[in-house]
Amino acid sequence: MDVSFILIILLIGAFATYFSGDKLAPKVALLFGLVSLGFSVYLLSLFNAGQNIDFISAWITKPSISFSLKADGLSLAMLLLNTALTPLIIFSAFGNEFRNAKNFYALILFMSFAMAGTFLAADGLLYYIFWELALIPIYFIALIWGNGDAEERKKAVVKFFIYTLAGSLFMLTAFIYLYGKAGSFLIEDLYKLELSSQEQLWIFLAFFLAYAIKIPIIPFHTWQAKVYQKAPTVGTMLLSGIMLKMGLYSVIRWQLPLAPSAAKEYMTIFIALGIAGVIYGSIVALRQKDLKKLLAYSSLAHVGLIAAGTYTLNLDGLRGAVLQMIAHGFVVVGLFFVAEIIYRRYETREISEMGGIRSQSPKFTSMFMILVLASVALPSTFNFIGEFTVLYSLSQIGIIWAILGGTTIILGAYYMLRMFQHVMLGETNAKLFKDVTTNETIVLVSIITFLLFFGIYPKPITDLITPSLENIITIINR
Amino acid sequence: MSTVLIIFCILAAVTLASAFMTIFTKNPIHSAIYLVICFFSIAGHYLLFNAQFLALVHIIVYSGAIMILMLFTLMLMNLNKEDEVHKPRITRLGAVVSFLLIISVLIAIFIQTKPIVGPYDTTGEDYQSIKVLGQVLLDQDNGFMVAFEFASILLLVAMIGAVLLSKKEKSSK
Amino acid sequence: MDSVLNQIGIENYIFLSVALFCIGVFGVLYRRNAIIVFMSIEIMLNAVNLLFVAFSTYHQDAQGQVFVFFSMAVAAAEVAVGLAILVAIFRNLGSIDVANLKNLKG
Amino acid sequence: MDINLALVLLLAPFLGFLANIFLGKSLGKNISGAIGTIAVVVSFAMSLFFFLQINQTGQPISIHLFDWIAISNFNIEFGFLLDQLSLLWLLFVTGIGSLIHLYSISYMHDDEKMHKFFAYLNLFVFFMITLVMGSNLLIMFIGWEGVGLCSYLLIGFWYKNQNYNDAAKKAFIMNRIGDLGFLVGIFIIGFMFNTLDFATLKATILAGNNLDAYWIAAAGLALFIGASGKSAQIPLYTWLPDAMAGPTPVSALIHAATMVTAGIFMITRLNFLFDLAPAIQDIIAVIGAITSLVAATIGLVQNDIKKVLAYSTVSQLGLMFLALGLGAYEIAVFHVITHAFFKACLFLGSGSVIHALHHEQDMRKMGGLRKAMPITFITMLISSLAISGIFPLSGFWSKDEILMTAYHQSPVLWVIGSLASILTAFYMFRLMYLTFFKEFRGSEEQKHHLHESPALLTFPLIVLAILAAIGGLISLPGHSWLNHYLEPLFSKAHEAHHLGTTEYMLMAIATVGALLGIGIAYAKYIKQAQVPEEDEKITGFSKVLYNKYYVDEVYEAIIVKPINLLSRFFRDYIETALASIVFGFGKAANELSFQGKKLQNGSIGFYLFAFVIGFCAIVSYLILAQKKF
Amino acid sequence: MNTLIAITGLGVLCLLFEIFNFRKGIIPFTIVGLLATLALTVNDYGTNASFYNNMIVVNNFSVTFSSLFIVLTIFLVALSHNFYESHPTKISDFIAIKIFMLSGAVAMVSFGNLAMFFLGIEILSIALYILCASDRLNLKSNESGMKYFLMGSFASGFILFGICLVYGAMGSFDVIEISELSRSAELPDWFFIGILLLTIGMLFKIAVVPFHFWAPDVYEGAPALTTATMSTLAKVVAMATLFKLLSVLNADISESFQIVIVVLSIASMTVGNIMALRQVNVKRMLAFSGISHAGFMLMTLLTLTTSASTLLYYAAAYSISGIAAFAVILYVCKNRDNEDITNFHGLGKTNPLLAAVLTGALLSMGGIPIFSGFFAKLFLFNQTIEAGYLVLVIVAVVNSIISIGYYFKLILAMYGKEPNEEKTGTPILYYSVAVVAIVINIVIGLFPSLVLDLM
Repeated sequence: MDVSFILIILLIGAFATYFSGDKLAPKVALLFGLVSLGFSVYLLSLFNAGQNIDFISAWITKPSISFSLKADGLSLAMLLLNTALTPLIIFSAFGNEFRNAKNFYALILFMSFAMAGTFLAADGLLYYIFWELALIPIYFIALIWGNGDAEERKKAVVKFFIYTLAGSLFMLTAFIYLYGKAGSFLIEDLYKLELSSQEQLWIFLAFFLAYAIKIPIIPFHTWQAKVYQKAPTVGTMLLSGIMLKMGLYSVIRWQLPLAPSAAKEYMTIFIALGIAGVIYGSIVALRQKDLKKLLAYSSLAHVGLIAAGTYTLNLDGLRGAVLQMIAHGFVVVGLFFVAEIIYRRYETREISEMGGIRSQSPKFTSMFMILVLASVALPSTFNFIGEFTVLYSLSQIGIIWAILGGTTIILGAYYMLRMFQHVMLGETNAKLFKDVTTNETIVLVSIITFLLFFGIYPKPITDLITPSLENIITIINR
Repeated sequence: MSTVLIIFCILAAVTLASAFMTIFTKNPIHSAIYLVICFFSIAGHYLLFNAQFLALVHIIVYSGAIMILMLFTLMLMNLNKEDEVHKPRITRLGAVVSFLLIISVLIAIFIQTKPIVGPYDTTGEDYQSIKVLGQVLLDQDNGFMVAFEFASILLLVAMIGAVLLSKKEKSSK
Repeated sequence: MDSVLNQIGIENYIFLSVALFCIGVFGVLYRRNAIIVFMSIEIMLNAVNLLFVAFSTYHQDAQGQVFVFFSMAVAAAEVAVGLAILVAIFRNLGSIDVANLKNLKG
Repeated sequence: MDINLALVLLLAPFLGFLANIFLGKSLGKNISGAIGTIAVVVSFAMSLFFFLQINQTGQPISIHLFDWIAISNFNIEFGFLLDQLSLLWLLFVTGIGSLIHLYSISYMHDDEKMHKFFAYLNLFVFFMITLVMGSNLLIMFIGWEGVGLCSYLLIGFWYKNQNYNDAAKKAFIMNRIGDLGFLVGIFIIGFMFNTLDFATLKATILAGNNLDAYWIAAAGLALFIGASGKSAQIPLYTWLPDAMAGPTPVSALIHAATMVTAGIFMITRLNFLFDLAPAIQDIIAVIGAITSLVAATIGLVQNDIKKVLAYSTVSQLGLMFLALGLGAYEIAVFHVITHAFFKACLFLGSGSVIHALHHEQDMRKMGGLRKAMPITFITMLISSLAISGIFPLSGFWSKDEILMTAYHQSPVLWVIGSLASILTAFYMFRLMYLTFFKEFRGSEEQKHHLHESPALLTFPLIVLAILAAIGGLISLPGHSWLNHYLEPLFSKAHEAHHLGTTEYMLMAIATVGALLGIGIAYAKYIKQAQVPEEDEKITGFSKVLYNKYYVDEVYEAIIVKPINLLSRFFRDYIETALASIVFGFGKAANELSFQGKKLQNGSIGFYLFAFVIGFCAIVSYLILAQKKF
Repeated sequence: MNTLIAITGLGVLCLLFEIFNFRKGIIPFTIVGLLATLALTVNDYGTNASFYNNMIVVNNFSVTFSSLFIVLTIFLVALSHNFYESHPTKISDFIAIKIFMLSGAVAMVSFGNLAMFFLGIEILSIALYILCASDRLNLKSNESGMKYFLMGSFASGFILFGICLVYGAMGSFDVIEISELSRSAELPDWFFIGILLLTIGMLFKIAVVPFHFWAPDVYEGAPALTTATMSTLAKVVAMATLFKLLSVLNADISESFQIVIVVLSIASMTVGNIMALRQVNVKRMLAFSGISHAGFMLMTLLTLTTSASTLLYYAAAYSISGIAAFAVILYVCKNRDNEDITNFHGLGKTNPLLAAVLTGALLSMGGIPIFSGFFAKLFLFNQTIEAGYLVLVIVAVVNSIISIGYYFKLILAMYGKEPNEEKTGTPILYYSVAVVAIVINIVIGLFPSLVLDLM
């Protein structure tokens, strides 16, 4: 048993979904999502038992590219994030009717496949291929099943695609350059490279462009809000919940260890960019009229903080970043699902057209509230653990970073509560709002349970990721 | 200045002048006639090289076949009028500029090339009699037989093409 | 027999060829009548043929002259096809002015 | 055993919360109220148990549950600490909490979402217990933010009114500003001492290693900002008066007795740290004093009965901070306790009045309630006297101690504090006179329904009034039980004031001052029978006071507005500008393409011209580049 | 040699079929014949032989490229069935011309003598002139044929001049002799001029900026199937030939000549991609895309000795995806008078399979992973970076980004717009060609070594 099975399961799942027809597709997709979740948990247990679950096989001889998948704690944590969110996201779509459902669900599984591959790949080129592959399904998901004006949506989606592709092609160039130096794409060979600081800087910047766009870090975020707004909620969830974690994961896995001296030298600049994202995203989020756009900017703020955490290059920063990635993945999926739930009933995402929902739907309100609180990192939610650790690591670099980054807890509370107030509170809305259905409850409750449980007891996750992060820190400091 | 050189100069002058006239004459028929003169002068060059067979073939193919074909077409289309409207000045200017450019560049490179020093070798071997040419052209082990046959495919394609482009379809009408 | 090249020099043939070739180029650029353009192309090819023969003499080698035959075959084939296209255009357009062939652009 | 009981103490309110939130609706109002109340009573019982235990043994109980957050150089554990301070706090939090729960059963009986109310209230108690019991700063922070959350939920309990929601949001966000300070303080402490655990921290500091005064001061300042957010000190106090939007029991419990004292608790907890930062202590004292005076002046002219009490709370909290700043932690704690008694009583009393008048809070529409509501009147009177510092009620002792300490250290602060006390006496009796004396000024309808509140409402009032009266006993000058009890907490031993002439004189001055204040109020509102004017007619300085020095407006103008403007500016301009920069490349390429199409003009001549030019360019470049040709 | 004989024989047979009135059988027979030829060619793999006075040289280069051309021709012939439905009397002519064109193409990659090269390129060109103008009643087709003819002959003149100068310098047309002579110290400068003229003539055929202007007009005007032929077969043939010419003649690629190649490559990529952005006609767009791909392929000339396999892979990836794309375009634009993007509106709904194929083909051309186009670019970039041309690769990367812009315009049209009208009829050959081509594309994408290790 090795990690390649998880990819096979997801890929088979995608095809099975495609061939199962529109009626059956959602269920088949969910089944495969759950199987992959189960299997990844099984892999985790194997890993914890000390078994080797890596998969390595030769692929292309000249230039030498191997099909190498490796799982350490970090990869497994991200894999689990992926496989846990995928069935949730699939299940969350059950309340919607999609044209050509089989294609839709197959694309979701395919995307999950590509993302799992990205998290596991230990060969630079293989990693890049998965990285790009993940882009295609989301493009179609957003394009075909998106909402809003078709022309505008197309524009936004194409911009997104080209923009992210643009970034990653520079990463590809960097990889090829590294290959020229190392003669191999294997991550351990690339880690061994001794690059001059000039080379490192360029490599670092090439990677940075790819990741800054994907994550996104300001000022590379301009694609984000529009795409989040226009994509179907499932797409937004995939994007914000998992896909942008790919960027952050890659920073830790690839960018920092490959160009450590550049990372060290220009650390403050990149931290500053991350922090600027926090403040900027929060401030812009204040005055958003569209619920999904607001959440998009909140996402921008949160990932800015995570990115700042990764660039601190200390264990706390990385650990906090990973924890926060997972937490943010869950909470943002939950929040977008909330937006979807409202949309299902009111057919609008304009905040101004909402309000007065609370009195009609106590269950929904409570769950939404908890998600909002998790999003603002209230202690005892998982998000707090991550945010605290990241801020702590920032304070090690300079207390001013912690203070600036910490404004997120003020501004975050401001825009989230403001949004909550205008969406949920106030006089009872004239339009009827049915309280959450069982399906919706299951999704939200699973997310909330996860967030609260690990908010109190994050040790399993911390223990999983810490050794691999320590390893990476050692490589960075080599 | 030897006779040969004088002949060469005259022939060259005729060649260039008639080529120029081909282009400058407004009446297409006159152009064709100038072109024929040009071809003849080129045949003269060939004779100067003592390549009689080639000169003959040249006259037959160019003056005899190609030019007749063109003239035939001209007549067929009734184009023997000076009806060509002048090109806009910019086009003419472009043509002149590119002519001057290309000729100066080409002349410049060839002037720059290493001058050939010493006399040209003359082995005295026969290399351009019909017999030799026939051997070189048609021998399969030492000659261009395959190329020769391949040229037939070229002509076949041209033939099919010409037919294809001119033939009316029965069924489509 | 003494080679003519000893008296004339291969350079002169090259310059003559180049000049003729360039006149052909000029003709292609200068004229709008398609047939004249064809003729100009023939001039270009003939310039090269002339040079082939000159080189053939220069090297005392028959291959150059043999190649001229191929060149002629090509020229003939080209003219045949070109004229066929020309006739088709003339039928559709009533003119063989290449300046009128500007529908495809942008 | 201890651990289990401590967990019961902690989790009882949480279970109450769960029960109420999930089952409350189906259980019915009374049962839901009962569950909520019993949950807190259980906690109270446990607190009492532990209190008695520690009173005997003097040994703090520390409970380690599991490792929580891993930081590179230390672990933050999930643990609790039951020592003298936390037990004292637990005692009055759960005690007063129980009473207020009881009160709420009746007070909230008409509200359809009573189970929610009890759920939130229980949750609040739970978080408050967490705050108090936490064995390290971060567990305290859980409670710290948790109570903020509950405060948010309860202020906005009547969520249909957006003004209330605004108030709730404001409270939460202002608290969060403080929380950031708290967090920064935690970070500084974390990297200075590699621990957040109170016991270890204290040991490290007392060992005297590694003490960088600059960073200690920074940590102190950051933590004080945290405390000032929670405890409504300048400049973060404006949320507290607005928080009166919540139901009155909430105001009594959260915004008077317990939550707002968290800041004092925290500073007392970390007294060993603050002792090392005298500059910060000075700042605390000055801010406390100024807050107490400013809030008192605003309180002078407020007409909303709860607003008066709210400003009074801010003012009293200011006095407590004054004490903290002076290093007199035990006196601050003493005042916290007495204040909890009488302020809770006052709030519940005002709640009783509001209840009777069907949610009328404007004192201009009250009056003459003395006869209709005798119990409320008497209990409130006692509490008013206590807060005004009339001998021998509890407030007298605690306030007097603060002023005495201030006098010894800085006469200026003493003057400010005394002034605030006089003003307190005035506005409290202004409140009493306007509410309970003279004729009723409300509508006939209200007058008709005037009645004394039911026993469930009055019982807590009576208990609290008694406590307000006798609470001073725990720390009488010279024989202070409290000082003795808290002794182990403090790094420096504070010598009790031995009562000399100065002290007696100070007591006398204070009493006279309080009486003066009461007298003026009497003259104004009983003798002259004045009633505060309508809002529009208020002019001059009192208008400034009435509008709270326009602090809210100033904040609005210099912080909220600019941020919102900035947000709009970012949204409308920067976002589009950034987008156009990035996508400008695409636009430029498209434009180039458009222009390029003109080059592709369909003319064979031009194409060949380009061919020739390209040819010439390449050839001439090669000639020039390599002299080979 | 066998290949060439078989192909010409096949062409003649096609003409005979017409005479014996056996039209229906032409296409199946030709495909079978081509498959047999393919087998024959593949059989030669690994041999190194020269035939008939070294006119034809068989080596791995010629065998692999010939096989690629044969495969492409099979596809093109298969597509002919539906395309020429309305011209039943001419089908044999069309097929024969295509087969002869293939023979020219094969001659171009397996020539051992410049005469074969010249004849090969002329056969290819003349066949294309004819095919371009073959829709004789359509003025656009005429114009395209005429433009191609005039400019092609013009370029032929340059090629001929180049051959002439090489001959003048070396006194031989045999590439082996030439390459031996070129190693000697005394080297007339005519040789370099000749190579340069030859190269420029070939650059015209490949459509490299600034010799590219003909391509969009000709592609647009020509019948769609001819466009397919030009953009797939003709382009890779010309590129492979240029590669072979430069490597076989042992041309000394000097530093400045390399700079010229770099500049031309950059110019081609940039101009091609930028111009393609605003095109509405799909054929025209693919013409510009072809120009940019020509720029990419030019990079292989910088590393002549090592990059034959890269070129083969790139050519295969590019042309196979081109075939897949054109199969769909032919289907969509059948019975329509233009190939505008609007015709593709809603294809994702009306015909998801073909839409997916076209998407795959475009993604492949754009260089998105698992499609072979990505690996082609990867290997190319790898090679070029190793040769030290980092800047060139960065420009290429930027261009890849631009190219996504227009490839996605088409994808957007298929998936983002409502269909105009329902398309009836399911021409099975279009389907099968499209699917087989895209499958081949993905297979060589997943297992690049299959192609890469051939050379």
